[in-house]
Amino acid sequence: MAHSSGTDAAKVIEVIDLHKSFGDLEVLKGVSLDAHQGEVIAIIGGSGSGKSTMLRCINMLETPTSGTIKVHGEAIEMKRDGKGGLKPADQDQVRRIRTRLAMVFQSFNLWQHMTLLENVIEVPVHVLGRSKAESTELAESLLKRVGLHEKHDTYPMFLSGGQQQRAAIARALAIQPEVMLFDEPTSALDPELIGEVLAVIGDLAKEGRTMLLVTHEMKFAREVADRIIFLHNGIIAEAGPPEQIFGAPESEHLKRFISALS
Amino acid sequence: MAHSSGTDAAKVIEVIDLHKSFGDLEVLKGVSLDAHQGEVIAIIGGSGSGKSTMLRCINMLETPTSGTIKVHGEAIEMKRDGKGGLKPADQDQVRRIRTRLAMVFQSFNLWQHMTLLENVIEVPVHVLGRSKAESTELAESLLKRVGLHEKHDTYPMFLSGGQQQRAAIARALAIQPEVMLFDEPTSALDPELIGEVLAVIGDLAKEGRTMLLVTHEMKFAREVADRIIFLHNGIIAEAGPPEQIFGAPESEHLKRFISALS
Amino acid sequence: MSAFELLAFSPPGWGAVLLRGLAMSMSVAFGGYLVGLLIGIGGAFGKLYGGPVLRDLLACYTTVVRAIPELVLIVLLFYVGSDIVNQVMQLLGRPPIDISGLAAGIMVIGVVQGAYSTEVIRGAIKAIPPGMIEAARAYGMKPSLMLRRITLPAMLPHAIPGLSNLWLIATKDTALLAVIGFTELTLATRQAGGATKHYFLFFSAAGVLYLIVTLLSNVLIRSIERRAYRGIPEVG
Amino acid sequence: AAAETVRVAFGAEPYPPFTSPDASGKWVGWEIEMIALVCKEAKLDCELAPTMWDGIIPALMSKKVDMIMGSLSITEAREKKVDFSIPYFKPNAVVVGTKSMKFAPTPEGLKGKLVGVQTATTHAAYAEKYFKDSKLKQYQTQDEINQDLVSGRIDATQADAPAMTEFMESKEGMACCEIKGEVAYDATILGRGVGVAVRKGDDALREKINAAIKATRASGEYQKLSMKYFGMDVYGE
Amino acid sequence: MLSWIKPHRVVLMLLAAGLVVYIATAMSWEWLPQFAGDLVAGVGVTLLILASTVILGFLFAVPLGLFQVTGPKPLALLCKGFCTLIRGTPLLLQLWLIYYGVGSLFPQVPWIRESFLWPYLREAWPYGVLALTFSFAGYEGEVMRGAFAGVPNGELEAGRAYGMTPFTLLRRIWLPRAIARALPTLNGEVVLQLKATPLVATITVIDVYAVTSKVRQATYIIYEPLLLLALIYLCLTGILVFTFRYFENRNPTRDV
Ligand SMILES: Nc1ncnc2c1ncn2[C@@H]1O[C@H](COP(=O)(O)OP(=O)(O)OP(=O)(O)O)[C@@H](O)[C@H]1O
Ligand SMILES: Nc1ncnc2c1ncn2[C@@H]1O[C@H](COP(=O)(O)OP(=O)(O)OP(=O)(O)O)[C@@H](O)[C@H]1O
Ligand SMILES: [Mg+2]
Ligand SMILES: [Mg+2]
Repeated sequence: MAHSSGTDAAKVIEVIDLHKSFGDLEVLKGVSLDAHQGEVIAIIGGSGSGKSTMLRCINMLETPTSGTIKVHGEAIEMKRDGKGGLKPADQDQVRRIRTRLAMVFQSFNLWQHMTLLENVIEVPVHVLGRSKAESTELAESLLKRVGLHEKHDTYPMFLSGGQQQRAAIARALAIQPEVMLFDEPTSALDPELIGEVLAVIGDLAKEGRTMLLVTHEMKFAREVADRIIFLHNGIIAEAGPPEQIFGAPESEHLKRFISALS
Repeated sequence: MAHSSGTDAAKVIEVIDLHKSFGDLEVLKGVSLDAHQGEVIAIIGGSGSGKSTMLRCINMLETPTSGTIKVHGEAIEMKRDGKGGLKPADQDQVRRIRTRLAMVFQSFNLWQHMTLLENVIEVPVHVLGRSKAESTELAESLLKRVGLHEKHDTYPMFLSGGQQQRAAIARALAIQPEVMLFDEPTSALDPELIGEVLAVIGDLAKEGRTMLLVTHEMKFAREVADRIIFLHNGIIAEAGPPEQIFGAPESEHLKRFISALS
Repeated sequence: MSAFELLAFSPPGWGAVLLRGLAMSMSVAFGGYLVGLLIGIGGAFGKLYGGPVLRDLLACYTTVVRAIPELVLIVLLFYVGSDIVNQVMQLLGRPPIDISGLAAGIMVIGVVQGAYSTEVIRGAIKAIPPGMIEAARAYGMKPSLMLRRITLPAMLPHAIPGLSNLWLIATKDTALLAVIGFTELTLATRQAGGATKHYFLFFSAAGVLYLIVTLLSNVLIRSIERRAYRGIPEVG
Repeated sequence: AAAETVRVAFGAEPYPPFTSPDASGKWVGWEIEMIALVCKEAKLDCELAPTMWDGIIPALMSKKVDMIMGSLSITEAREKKVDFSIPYFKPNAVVVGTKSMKFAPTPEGLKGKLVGVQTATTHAAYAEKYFKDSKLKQYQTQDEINQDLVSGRIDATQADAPAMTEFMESKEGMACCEIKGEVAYDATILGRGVGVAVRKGDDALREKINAAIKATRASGEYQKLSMKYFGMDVYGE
Repeated sequence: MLSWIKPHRVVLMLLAAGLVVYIATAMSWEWLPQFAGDLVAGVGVTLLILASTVILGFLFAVPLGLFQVTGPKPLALLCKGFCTLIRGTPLLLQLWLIYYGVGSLFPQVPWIRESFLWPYLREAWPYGVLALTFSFAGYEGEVMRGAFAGVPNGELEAGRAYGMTPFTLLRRIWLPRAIARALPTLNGEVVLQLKATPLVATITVIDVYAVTSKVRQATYIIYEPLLLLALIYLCLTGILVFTFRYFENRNPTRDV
């Protein structure tokens, strides 16, 4: 199993031997991963290979069956629950850590009872306790950046798929977190907008933010990522810089996976 | 406004001067389009440009503000509703026509209270009156084809994004309709599966089925479509065979749109 | 007399009277609830998809019927209603008919319940993700089919709490039928209490009977709910 | 066989010792026996129709019953809607109060006291007129008043003397309360007594009943029945 | 405003007006002045009881519904038990047990009789308010349970993923979404509560319903007091329905 060469930057996320089962179905069979400050890691793999599950485990939306998650070197404490799995021991710790990770969901999960603007300022104002005026200003500029400025008073259910996705990205950006977890952030976007999101991610990386990015857009992965991880059958089948993964794939699976590209 | 050269095959879908507004927002400003038997038409355009709205108008999920829709030469009869829009005059006619058009939704819209298999056999058995045994057999083979055979007893809630999307495709295929309306059918799929869907669409086209296909995957559009339509600002800004659209785009907008590709 | 003797099934024990009252209450409640449910489904659809006239009429129905105390409705419908019917019969030269208390009771409870279930079901339908209904439409489902296969099952999880409340209310609303000479459980309880002065004993006995009905209903509701909630993971 | 069938309504809620059901569904009490007595004298074939209070007048009006014989006090307001027979019962009004306080059944005695009365009765009307300085609490039934007397939440009640005798003989009644005496008589409120109500204009029935009531007095059967239940003659000339 | 007037509505309003005119002229209302004061006081009592028990009951219902969804298990069972007990037995019985049962125990305790509470405990309304509050909470707890359970999981996950505390999640996302979907049912339950208030007459609290009963018994005029009562309740319900409609319309919904 290939592993990325360590960089000097601090390890922001460490995933150590992560296992996750749903009933009889073992989705993750021991995944380990380090993400360093300012690194952009793209996670690729077939549909149903456990990419979303892995992201969701990192911020404890799913509790791992076993394994350790560390954020900035601080391990999320877990204890056994009754049913042979784990659960977080200290909810406050989980919450504290979560405010430093912002997630963009595959299914957007916008709050339907709030307008776009309300969606975007919700967390800054009510979780992070920033001032409303300041948050609104930031939110407006983010919405403008993703091209949704005139829609800020609209409720999510009246938006097109791509508009919802962009709103979800704006919501995550508004938190200005250290780590961003993106679950297919461009699935509903056209090439022009994908380029725009790519630019945003580049800016964020320059600011030193760390990013984990699930994507099916190989071109996107290649352009934006420092390192690419290929999930297959519940393990990291291959990992490395984009040139290596796309240029010299080792495993049969990865070869087949990326051969579909051309 | 470019229009495709007429083919000899029968016109299956005709859209004539379609307008659609949501409140003050005019989304479609006069769209006309013919789709011939066995033709695959890809609809591309920026997010929020009205692609989904156009597909949804064709099977009357949205009622046009004005304009005519013909299926197999039969115009869907409309009458004025109270609020200055149109509405279908004859619900039975709409229903009859809808059974000949199968739609794959951008947000999948699987029925959450049914397992995958139940989702897929629902329409064949209860709308089209086919036998349950026969429908189940077909459904199983379709689910196998999209790689969801072991999931047939699972409820949609427990599926990954790509799995839900494939289930939605299987549900539409099970109807064996004359016309298929695909709204971004590959947004949640990895390159390998996109290839698979592409193959399915190719097969369907060979069987003589007509397809309208909204997509952001230009590569996909280029490979699968006979004709490409570029929606911009509520009108068809450009239309033509893939070589023309991608090879020799005329308008600035289209040029910018596809330049993002490379 | 001891509590045991007071509740014995043969006179002078009042057990049989209470049970007969319970049976009366349940048959009216059940009939009324069913009628109400049918009205409710129709009413909810009328309110959501009907024309402007139908909508306004239904709005009047739900507002007026829900607003007016059941006692007033029962008195008006039963006495004035049967008066009118009999005057019509007289005009036609037919003998007067005696409207049975049972039929009148079911009718009244049904009309009242219908107004409430209309609202409950309307709310539940509005809570269904619109995409599921659009998909059904897009595949050419007829309204009746869509109702049976998609709308009703999908709204059930949202409607069950409200509808089960209504059922429990129906079992207790039957108390009002005493006004038209119906000895249901509440009246039987009051008679037993008043005649023997053992109010607490009989009220508690009636409470226990009602509680048993509720618990049995709950078992049934749970099993319906389990079916309705399939596909929806537990939140928490 | 020649007798016509007449349906007689009375309150379906128990009101002992006047009307109360037993467990087999049979109604017993002084008023039930009075009904039988009157019907026998008037040669009417009577059928008992216990009806809840709220439905009793509508039942009479819509001809579901023909007369009401259920301790209805005759008042001017009521005579506008129904016809009454001559009174067959004139209870005198007593005040019953807790033993722990001493007071007279007069407005002064009841000043500042909490007095329970049954709503829409002659007693309620009397109390409203005379006991202006007392706090009145309106109850649905006398039974509930008695319970609150026992628990000490009210200080006194005004009620029919015959109805209170039974309470005063009960264990709780004896323990808590005593009869403070009769209230000062006011003919306009208390004086008209209790009569049988029939539909307006149904004079034939009303005459028959009037005659029958007089007949039971003449034959002495009335007095016998009254002694049996109350130990005194409650006709009150 | 003008768009509100449509032909069929004009017809309906004319019909209603005709009915009112008929009722006002052809029936007897001479009793009205005598009881007007009582009626106004009765409406006041009804409103006071309704408002206080609905607000208190709802505050109580939120945790009842929430704990049933989130647990912990023992607490969930306790809440479930409470709701079942309340919904499973007639309100009249509960009122009775609280007033004649619990309430009649207080006078027998000397130090309570001496305390400043006694004047209140001696009154009937505290018991009525308590019983009606419990009743509303019991029914509403069940409704809120369903509403809480029905909020899409993804939206809650989003809140959690951004580090909301359970309380913030509840206040900002879960509760508003749950209330929004429970509104139509809630509306019905409040109207039901309005019609449950007359039961307090059985423990000597005189509301508007009790006043009309008194009129009926005193005068034997049957239908007029009932119609007036119906009209009063209709107005109260109308106000409730419009208030709820206002809040319902503030929720975004897409017509399907
Ligand atoms: N029900 C609605 N009410 C109001 N506005 C709507 C509604 N549906 C869509 N719109 C608006 O209409 C425009 C076109 O929407 P549509 O869904 O057709 O876009 P699209 O081309 O499919 O975009 P995407 O690629 O992002 O899915 C958008 O601006 C959207 O906000
Ligand atoms: N809550 C759940 N209960 C049971 N099985 C689940 C649940 N969530 C996910 N799964 C299963 O776990 C597997 C991995 O799902 P996951 O969502 O992580 O896939 P993915 O890699 O994100 O796929 P996609 O690219 O299609 O989104 C799938 O087979 C899915 O059916
Ligand atoms: Mg996924
Ligand atoms: Mg779209």
